[in-house]
Amino acid sequence: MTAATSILPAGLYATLPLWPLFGALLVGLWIALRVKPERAHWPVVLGVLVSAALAVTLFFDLQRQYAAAPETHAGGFVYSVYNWISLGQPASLEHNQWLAVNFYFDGLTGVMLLFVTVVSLMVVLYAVGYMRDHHGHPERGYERFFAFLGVFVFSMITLVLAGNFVLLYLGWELVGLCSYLLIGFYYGKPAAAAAAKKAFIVNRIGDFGFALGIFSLYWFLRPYVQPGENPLDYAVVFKYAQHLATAQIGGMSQATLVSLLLFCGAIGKSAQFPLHVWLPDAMEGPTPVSALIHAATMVTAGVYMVARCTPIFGLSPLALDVVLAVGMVGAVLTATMAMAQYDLKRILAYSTISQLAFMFVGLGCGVPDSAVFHVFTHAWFKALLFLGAGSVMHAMGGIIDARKFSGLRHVLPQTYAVMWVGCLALAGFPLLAGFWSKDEIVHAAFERHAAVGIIMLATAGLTAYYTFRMFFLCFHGPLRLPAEAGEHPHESTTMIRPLWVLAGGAVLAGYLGVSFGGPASESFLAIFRPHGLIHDFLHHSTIGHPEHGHGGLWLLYLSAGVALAGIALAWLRYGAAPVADPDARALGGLWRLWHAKYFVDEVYDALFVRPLRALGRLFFNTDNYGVDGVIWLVTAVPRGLGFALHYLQRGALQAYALSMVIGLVAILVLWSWWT
Amino acid sequence: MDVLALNLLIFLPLVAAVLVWTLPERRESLAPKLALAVGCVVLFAGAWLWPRLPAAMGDRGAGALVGELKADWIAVGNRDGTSEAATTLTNGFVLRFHVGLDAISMPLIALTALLVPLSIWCSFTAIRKRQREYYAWLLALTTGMFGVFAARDLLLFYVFFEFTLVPLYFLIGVWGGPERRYAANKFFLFTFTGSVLTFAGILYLALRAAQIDHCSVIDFDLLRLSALSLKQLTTAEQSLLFLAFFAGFAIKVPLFPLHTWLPLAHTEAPTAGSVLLAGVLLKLGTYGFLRFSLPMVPAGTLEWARVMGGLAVAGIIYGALCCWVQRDVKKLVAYSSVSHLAFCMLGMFSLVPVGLSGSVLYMVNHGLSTGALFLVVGMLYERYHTRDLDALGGLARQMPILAFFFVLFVLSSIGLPGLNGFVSEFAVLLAAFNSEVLGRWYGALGATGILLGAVYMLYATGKLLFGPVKEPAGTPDLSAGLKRDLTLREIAILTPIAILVVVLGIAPRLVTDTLDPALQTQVLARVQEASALAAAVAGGAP
Amino acid sequence: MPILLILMLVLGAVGLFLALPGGRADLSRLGLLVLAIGAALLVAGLTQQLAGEPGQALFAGCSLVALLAALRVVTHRKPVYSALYFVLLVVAVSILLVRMQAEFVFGALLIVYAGAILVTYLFVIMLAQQARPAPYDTRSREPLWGCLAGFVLLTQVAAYVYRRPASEQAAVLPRVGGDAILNVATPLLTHYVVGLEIVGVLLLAALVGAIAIARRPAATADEGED
Amino acid sequence: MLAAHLLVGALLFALGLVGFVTRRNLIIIFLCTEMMFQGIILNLVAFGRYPLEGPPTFDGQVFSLFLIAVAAAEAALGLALVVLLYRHRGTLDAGAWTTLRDE
Repeated sequence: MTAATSILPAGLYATLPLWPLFGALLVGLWIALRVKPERAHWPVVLGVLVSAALAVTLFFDLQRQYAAAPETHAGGFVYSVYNWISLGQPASLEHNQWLAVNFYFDGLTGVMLLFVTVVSLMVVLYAVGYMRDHHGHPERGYERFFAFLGVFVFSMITLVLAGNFVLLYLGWELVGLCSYLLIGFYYGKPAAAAAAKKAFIVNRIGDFGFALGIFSLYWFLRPYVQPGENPLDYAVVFKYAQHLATAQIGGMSQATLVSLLLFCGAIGKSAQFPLHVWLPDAMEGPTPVSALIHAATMVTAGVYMVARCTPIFGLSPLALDVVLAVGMVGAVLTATMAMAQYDLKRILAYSTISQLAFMFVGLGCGVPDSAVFHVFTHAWFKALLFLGAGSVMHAMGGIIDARKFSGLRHVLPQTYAVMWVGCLALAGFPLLAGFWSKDEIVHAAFERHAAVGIIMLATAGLTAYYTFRMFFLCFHGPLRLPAEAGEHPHESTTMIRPLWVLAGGAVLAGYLGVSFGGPASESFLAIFRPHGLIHDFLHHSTIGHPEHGHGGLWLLYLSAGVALAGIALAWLRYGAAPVADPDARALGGLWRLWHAKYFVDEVYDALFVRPLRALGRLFFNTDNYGVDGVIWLVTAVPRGLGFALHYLQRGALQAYALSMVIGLVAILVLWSWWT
Repeated sequence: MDVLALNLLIFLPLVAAVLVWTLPERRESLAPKLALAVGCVVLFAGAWLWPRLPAAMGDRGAGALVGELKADWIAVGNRDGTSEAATTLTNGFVLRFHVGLDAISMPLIALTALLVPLSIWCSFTAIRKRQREYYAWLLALTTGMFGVFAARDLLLFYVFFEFTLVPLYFLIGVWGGPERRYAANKFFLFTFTGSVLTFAGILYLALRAAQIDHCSVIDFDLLRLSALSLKQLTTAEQSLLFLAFFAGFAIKVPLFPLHTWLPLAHTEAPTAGSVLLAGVLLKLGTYGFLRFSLPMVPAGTLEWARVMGGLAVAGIIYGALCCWVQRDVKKLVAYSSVSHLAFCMLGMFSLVPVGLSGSVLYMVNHGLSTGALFLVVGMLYERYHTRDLDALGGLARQMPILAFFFVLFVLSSIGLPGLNGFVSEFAVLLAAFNSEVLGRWYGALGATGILLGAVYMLYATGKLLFGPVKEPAGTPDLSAGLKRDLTLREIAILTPIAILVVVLGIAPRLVTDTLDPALQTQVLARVQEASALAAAVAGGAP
Repeated sequence: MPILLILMLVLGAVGLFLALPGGRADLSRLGLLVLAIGAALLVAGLTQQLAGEPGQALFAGCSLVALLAALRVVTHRKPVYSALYFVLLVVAVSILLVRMQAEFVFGALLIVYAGAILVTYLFVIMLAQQARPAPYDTRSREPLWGCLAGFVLLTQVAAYVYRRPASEQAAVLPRVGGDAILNVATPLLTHYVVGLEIVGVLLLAALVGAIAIARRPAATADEGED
Repeated sequence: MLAAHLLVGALLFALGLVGFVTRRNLIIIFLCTEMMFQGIILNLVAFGRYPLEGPPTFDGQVFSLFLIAVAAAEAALGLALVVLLYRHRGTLDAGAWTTLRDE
């Protein structure tokens, strides 16, 4: 990046992650000094606001440069802050290899930062209203909540900005930590504490693979790295990645091994099958957390990472197939699970997993730009949906079970309106954000194989169906309220305002990824053509220029039809918000299987948790009896000797004297015999 | 001045111990204050020495010593009449009082200097009987710990190494929990049994050194013994010597399967004892391996490196799984030490630069985080008189400050990036994975430790801090002048460690910049020499 | 000679074993007889070695008396008699010393031992007098092992003593001239003066210690006991 | 004649030793130690009178004097202890005092 075209100096962009952290630290100070929590949100709100402003500036800055010189900016630029960990190569410090704290700016970073910061800002603003009781007083732990939010935004920005794999890992783990802290925010509730622990540990399972992936990368690339290059920097890794394609290890190419290991991390973080179990449970946290962490930002980290590592994944067809398969299985499984739930947030959580699976299918089909585009649009409407659900929950006094209420459109009109937008976007209703991005992935799936495409299309239909099942159960039908809701349930203005912004995003975000004009015969509704600004932008990143299939206009109409069909079916079955679930009766055992989430949790418990704990108990007993037993046996020799000799120590004075005399005599005899 | 500061570190506590011991009975209340004052002096002396090292290394290279002092202590043999210098012994043996700090010992000295005043301070309310003896033993222990790390003479090292046993034996045996006597005996016998074998190894090595160098005076100089000709000290000899060193150091570390004394000793010891045991004394073992086994018998090290790596990996997994089924949170932390120290050994025996520096960093970081965890658990125990995970719960609501510190140190312990534990854990695993000696399976299996670590630590955190409030009847017991949540004194004890946990996570180079060259020249060069020699022999044989 | 000596030592050992308290009375008497014969023969043999030296008969008599008295000290069942035989032993030994020109030691031995120490013993014996012979006086402990050890010890010493041929042993030496007291006093007060002082301190310490021990009431004497 | 004296001294010493080991009465045990002293005194004086080389010396006699002093001190302390022990248990049996034995 040349100074002439830059709006702000790179050093300033490098401070992006720090502002929320400062805010959080300030709140921490607030807590330590026991200041009243009433205004504790301000430092974090301001911090995130500054970051968001910087991110938007960065986006336009980058876009201006790419527009100015479309060919020269193939990659990004690096801003190095300091050398963090020494990798201790021999000789002097000058030739050392480092793990640096450095930030990497390119198109992908720009897109990610744009929605991460802006959606975060909306969520933080929403939380100001949400984390209060009906009288507007802050909840217990209000300031703690905002401190954690600040740290979370910091971690997410670090993750996205990281210029090397270890810094990425840092952000990766820190968002895991924040999700732990925030899911466990109501730590007095055993379910919340358990969910927090589960989230962290399941994430760590993925991180285990991710860490091994980093280690293998270092292992494979070390021979090629020149002095002065830091071996785990993106720039260096992608520069030498080509070597991984040919070298073999254990029957596969090195690229495959590295990709699969890294993908483990993505599975954990993005809650893909088989590590999806933590995300639905994570809904125990406060709703803004669900929106922020488990929908809009944190879970997208997996997609981001795979997209970032396109130069490695792209070298291994096998790895891409695995990504595709995991995505497909996950999309179908979780979509079906979502059909048999009543908890609003859980349904949304499953839909998140399902949508993330869509993105992985996109990645697996070799169109990372489409996947990232879907990440981008998904963030807006999913945050919107979660926050809307939160608004319902807030009004209903903490009740979120769709069987307990219905007809809420009468009491929550604004929420009803924004939820319309959100649900339509998620369902893939034409012209809304989700429609454009989802269609691109379905298109790529058809390009890959017709069967894949059909499965994806069917899943999209299911998505529309269960989304509106939830929506109608909630907002339509006769007005029913739970006792907890009180006399006059109402929505809070502080909370609704950010929802409108997000609703705007849910409508408009898609238009960053489509272009207008062109021949009417090649355009949807004679106006829109897939691929737009955001794709061009993303091509200026490590993603490069993926090949997209042409045509497929029919698919846009088809998928619009499928979405509409799903919505219509939902209206037919649930439009009146029946108390008895028609699906449960119609599908029977299958429905119960879905409702029980395919018993995955139970299987894991029986397969991993119990055996490992039993092993632990076995080891502990081994320690107490086995190892100590062996040592007891070893010590038995001196103990036996001591026991045998203790008869000499009977306390009789003369016995001692006699043994002395005998000893003396023995020495004399020996001595005289010797000489 | 450096010499003065270093000897102040070593001997002031001993002098103070005698003083404290002999205080008249009516002045008993003075004992803790006096001890703390000495602790502070020690801390300042340590802090004063710390920045001297980079300066000294700038002047005199990687092997520079800070505060070096060399004097004959015991010299037996005939003297050369023509010269008056003490070194002109013509035969016999000499034991020198030779101390000095280099980049390998400096971090550990600094760690000790930090933990000593904190552990003295944390005993203020916990120890209410026989205070004078208690603080005297604690101070005597301090002398031993500083002496070990400062010693530049193998026999002097051994003297201090053994000396540390005695105070800790009494600290556990007198002020410990219900099973203290058994624990103290077990601790003493385990460690002592091993170290006599080490002593035999030291003597043999010194005798052989005199033989190899054609020198009639037997001395135990560290540098000289680390520079013996590897061609003359045969591989078989080195292999056996490695085993002799192993006996003492592996029990001290403690390496699986010789670890069974540790959980018991930790559980029964008073808080300060646990802190110093975990924070410093276990490092005597790892430090011993690094200082003696690796440079003195490099060929032996190479012979046994895979076995050591295997034991380390087994220890990581075994310790972690044992943690998971504990009900006593202190025992859990103790078992986590077994797992963590195994990480340290894994890094060391990867025999690559990043592994060695990671290993030393691990020593420091483990001292900070586990020491701090023991402190927190001790504070909990003072209030509730139990450490049973099933009897306690939801304490985050009762004691938010304690919860904050506990969670912070737990996160440091499980290697959260950004905190100190991560840097060393990452370095160690990366090294094991990329090591030519160990290889990727060791690294991959060792990496399960980062997963299991999270499992057991969060299990404990969840049980202790989260969920509905659960307290045994009649607690918290605030009779010792405590508050429900931490008092200012306790916050002041934990804060320095918390700050260091963050600082070392962000800037590990505070330690590694001086450490790396020293490890390279003093340890790795020898190992590389040995492996080159072995390769030459293997190449020349057929 | 040594073979004869060893034979006589065997005789002595067997006799002593029989004569020690605990066995049957007649066997004990037999043992004493054997001991007496052995001692007499031994002394006779020893005296023969001193052939040509003045005071040969004196040596023979005194040695015999000393040995017999010593035997009775060890074997007698009544402590009072043991003590009295010990007086006899001291007297005999002191006369032997006179033979070797140790007049001062002779005096000191007689006065201190036969006079002071033995009187103290007798006091103590009287203080602890039992009406009937106490069981611990009529039985001895491990007589076989004790006699065996003593016997082997003696054989070793004897073997060492007789390893030098008799011819090499110093010839008869003339009496040393000068004052008998001065002869002893000169080294005592010059060369060994430090030792003398130390012995003085030792005696003082013993004095203080004896008083301290005796003054201590019996009840607190062993408070450390169970 | 050195040999003859030495042998008599050795005999006295050995008899004392056997008595010390076999007799049970504390007083007799003490007497036996005194008897060993007699043997030693005899030896010391004999060595002085019949030196292996050179003229006779009186050093042996000096040592005997020391020995007498030590014996006196020992007797004083020892007998005091015997009295104390007797007062405590009412017996002079050495076997009555075994509290230092291994349990």
